[in-house]
Amino acid sequence: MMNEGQVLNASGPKKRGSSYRWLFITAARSFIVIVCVMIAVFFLIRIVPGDPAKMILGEYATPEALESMHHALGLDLSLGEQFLRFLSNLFTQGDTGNSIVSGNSTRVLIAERAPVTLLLIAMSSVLAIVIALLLATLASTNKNKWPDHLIRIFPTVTMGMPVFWVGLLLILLFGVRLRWFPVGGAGEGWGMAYSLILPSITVAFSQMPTLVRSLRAQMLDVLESDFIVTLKAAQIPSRVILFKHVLRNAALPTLMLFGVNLSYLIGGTLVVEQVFGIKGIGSLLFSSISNRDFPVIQGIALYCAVAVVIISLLVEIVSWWLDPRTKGKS
Amino acid sequence: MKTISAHNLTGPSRKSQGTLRRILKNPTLLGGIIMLAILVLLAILIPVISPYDPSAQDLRAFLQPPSAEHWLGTDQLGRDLFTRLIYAARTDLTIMVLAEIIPFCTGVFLGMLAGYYGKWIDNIISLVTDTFVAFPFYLIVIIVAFASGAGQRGIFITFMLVGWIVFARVTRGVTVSLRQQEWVASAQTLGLSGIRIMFRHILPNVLPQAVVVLMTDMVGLLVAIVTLGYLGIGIAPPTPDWGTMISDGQSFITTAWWLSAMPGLAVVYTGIALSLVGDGLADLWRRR
Amino acid sequence: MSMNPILEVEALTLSSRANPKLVHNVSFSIGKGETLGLVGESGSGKSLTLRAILGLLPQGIEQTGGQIKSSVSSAMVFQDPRGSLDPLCPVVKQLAEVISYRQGLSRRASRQAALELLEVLGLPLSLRQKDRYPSQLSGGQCQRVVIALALACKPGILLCDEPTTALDVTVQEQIIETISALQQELGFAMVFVTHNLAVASAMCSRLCVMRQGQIVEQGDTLSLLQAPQDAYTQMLINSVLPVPVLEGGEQR
Amino acid sequence: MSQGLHIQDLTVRYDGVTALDRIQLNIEEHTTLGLVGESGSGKSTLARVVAGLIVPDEGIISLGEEPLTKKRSRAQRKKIQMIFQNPDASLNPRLSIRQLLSEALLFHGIVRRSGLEQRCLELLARVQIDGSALDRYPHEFSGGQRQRIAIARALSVEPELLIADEPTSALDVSVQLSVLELFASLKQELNLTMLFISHDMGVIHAISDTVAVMRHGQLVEINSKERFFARPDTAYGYQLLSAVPKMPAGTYSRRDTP
Repeated sequence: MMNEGQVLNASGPKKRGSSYRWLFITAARSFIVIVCVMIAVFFLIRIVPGDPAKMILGEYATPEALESMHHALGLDLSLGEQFLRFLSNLFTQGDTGNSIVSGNSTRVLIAERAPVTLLLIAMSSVLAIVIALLLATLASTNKNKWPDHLIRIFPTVTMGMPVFWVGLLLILLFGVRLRWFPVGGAGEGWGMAYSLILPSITVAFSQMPTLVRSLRAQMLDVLESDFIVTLKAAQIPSRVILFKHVLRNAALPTLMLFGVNLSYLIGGTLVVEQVFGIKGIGSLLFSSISNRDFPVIQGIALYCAVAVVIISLLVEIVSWWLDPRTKGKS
Repeated sequence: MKTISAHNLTGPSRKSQGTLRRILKNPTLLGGIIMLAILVLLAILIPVISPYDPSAQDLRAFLQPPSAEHWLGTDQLGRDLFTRLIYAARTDLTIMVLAEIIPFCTGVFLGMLAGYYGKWIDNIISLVTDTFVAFPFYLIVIIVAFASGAGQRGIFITFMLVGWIVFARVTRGVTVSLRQQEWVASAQTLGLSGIRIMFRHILPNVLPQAVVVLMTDMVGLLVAIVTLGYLGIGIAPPTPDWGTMISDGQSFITTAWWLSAMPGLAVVYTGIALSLVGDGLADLWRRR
Repeated sequence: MSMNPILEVEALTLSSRANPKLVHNVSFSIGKGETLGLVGESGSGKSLTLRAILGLLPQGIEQTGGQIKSSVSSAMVFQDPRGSLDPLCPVVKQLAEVISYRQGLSRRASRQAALELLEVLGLPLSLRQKDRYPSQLSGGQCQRVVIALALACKPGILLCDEPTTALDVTVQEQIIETISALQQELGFAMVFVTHNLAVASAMCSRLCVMRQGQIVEQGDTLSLLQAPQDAYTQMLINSVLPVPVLEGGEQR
Repeated sequence: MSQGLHIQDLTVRYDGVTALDRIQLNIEEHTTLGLVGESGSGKSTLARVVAGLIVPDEGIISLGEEPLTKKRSRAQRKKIQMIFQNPDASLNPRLSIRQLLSEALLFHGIVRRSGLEQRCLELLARVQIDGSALDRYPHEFSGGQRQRIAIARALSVEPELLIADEPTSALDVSVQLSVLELFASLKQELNLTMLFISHDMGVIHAISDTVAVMRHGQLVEINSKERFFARPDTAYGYQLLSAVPKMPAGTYSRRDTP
């Protein structure tokens, strides 16, 4: 939805400081963002209108129950103390306190559910990038011919498809009718990967409109630049031009685009888990929401956000390292 | 020295007359506008068009396939699906439009501010955007919707918090490139103040791209509203909403697949219409 | 007209959807080792004519008339030096790639040939050792690499599309000298496009003046500049701002 | 201290690079200084510093006796106007010519609303653009016409100093000649003081009274036009002049320079 992938201006990398100063500044900036993320997560519970405890225990909770909940959530302390407790929890246990429902640490809870979600994210990312690159290459190499028109209509149509609805249709078609894939739940080992095929297609599908639209523009940009004409003039076989030059030049923006869109991909994954009944972080989120288990919700929010920041930082560093243009005149 | 007249000084170019002609000549934009018009007209005229009350249950006629009386069949409580679908359009589309207004304005303003002044203003605004963008959008939407109580309020609050970011980023990018343009430099040498340059010179050049992004962003918001409805933390029944209709129809997916399919198609239809308008506007302004 | 023309352009017409007469009914020919100048203002179709000879017309423009007969291969040098090189590929590697495809040499041999060619083009040793990228070279140096890329195809005709317009005047002088010296040595013919009549007079033995896609006048350089027949040519010559002859002063 | 522009020890540094290095320069009133130099010599930076777009690290710029402060007053802004190189970007594409011209006139109170229309027509006539252009938008004009409108806009506030940063480099040869002729006639008519920047020796010779040569951020030579083009003081000046390709002797009836 808020994929501003197309916002990524394809005007090449901004002139980055050639020295390692840039590297240090970018890392410091990401660190500050992580700190802000922690503060945002801390205040998450405060946006609840009224008393969170009453909201958790319901209207008819006895004053004593409310009192003990306040204590459990630490709401009876002053804001400063609460923040200190939040930070100490974070740095000692590395999580946002214990679950109200089960009492064990959020880190453990999330760690249990993480593998299947991470696998789903990995599979859908690979799928999304491969398909998007394929479609973008097809569209840009036959500009204004039928593949291009078809691929240009594709984002317009699929942009309005809610990810859960796509999931439902895929379940209906492949799961129920054709029985190719198991419906719901995630098996073990290879079984797990197999059962994640349909969900990862769904998540990848939700990323398509932005990725295809931006990559097609990116590839056209490269294909129409002068150095491609120089290579064609030197009669380099077009296959070589495409793979050795065009795709390489399109690879960097693709990497950046993936970094920018990562948070939408994770969001999509959480929803798809709910549709396909996969016991990952997504379903943990929904169950914590239904039992109003605030610390776990905060934990999920924190880990997702920190993961996004770290991966985006890595993506930016890799693309800076790969791109000679940022090395400046030496 | 004879005066050299502008090379096509034939008829004077009225701004409005020219734009109308150009819209008609732009099929994508025209297509999008027509599709939207049909939807809005249907939403307004539905009480006249359909004899059925969206929430009137008729247990004798439940789960009927699409037929002459019920164009899209009926749901598990015998309510006419087509009527509910269009009433749901009223709710979803109004929220979609209302929830975009404030984020659009704040986003464009902050983006211009960050792009034009740069330095510390830019850093602060970019820091805030990076923090919010780090949270997966659906994660925030779900948590805030839950925290602020289901229903429209949750959607509005979420979108006030997060909705302005994409506009801020787009506007900032455009403003930064506009600042290098020489007509901005000549406005500066004239001594115009920053605020005046931003609003009189930069804003008219930033709005077109911001509006194009608004179209695609609205599609995203609509999908978010519908997703929340599906997850049961969005618009609370009995107000009709595409999302809840899809989740209601889910249990009958094998027998009455159209119950879940139709609301989804309605979202897709609106999505197509809005992105056609967005693409059309982008072509229109790119040629200017 | 040259005796044994190696390139003949007859009634060439190029058109696009918007403008059917981008280039209309253009004819000229050049002999071995000769240099023809295409001069004119922007929109005169001079660059498009070059692209037609090369056989690589930009998107959306087709040749709708006339034909181009040429008994030798052609290569091209462009106006924007840095834009003509792959930003992510080291300069020597790109040249070696062209050499290996065009001259069928092995990877090691073509890299060696590339280093020699860059030396012929006067690129400093330091640039040739370490892998250098176009962004780390000056405009003049990039243009020398682009010329090397063109020469690697062993062309019979070198097509130059305003190769010195984007360069400083001192660098322009060096590039012009380099191209002329290479022409003497390798004997290729050349079609040189420019809007600068002074550069054209230094480089070309014959000139074609083009305007809105048509040749308004054609002839050898000196007689055309001294006694232009067409009013447009006269106006073009008048528009060249004169620079007085240097008396002396500090020697270089 | 006569009228005209005085620059003392002007220095500008960008992240470690010295773009301008202790520039010392005076421009006599009602004369035109041609500033020439290769790309990266700092000539555009100097222009933007004088125009107040860049704040220098060191040095003082004064117009007549009045030093120009870091934050220039509206009156000071009025005195120095600038014309840029790229005709496509010199005018705001979304504003009509009338809006562009009247904004400058009203902002500096040159004329009241009643006299606005008349003054705009005068300004356009002075740069030989037809009055009906007022209701048109920049994209409806050719490059040469857009530069003329940019000149009209710069002159509308009656500046004491006009800076032109390669105003004709992006134009075709014939259009360049007509725009230079316009500059020449404005010089006579309005007795302008001008800082004219170009990399093209022909343009410099056609328009300037004195010539200054810049290299790597330093001023290497200042000379009257006649002396510079006949016998430059510095080796670099000589190198620049000898590198300019010349037309062959006896070329068709070259008119004397405009």
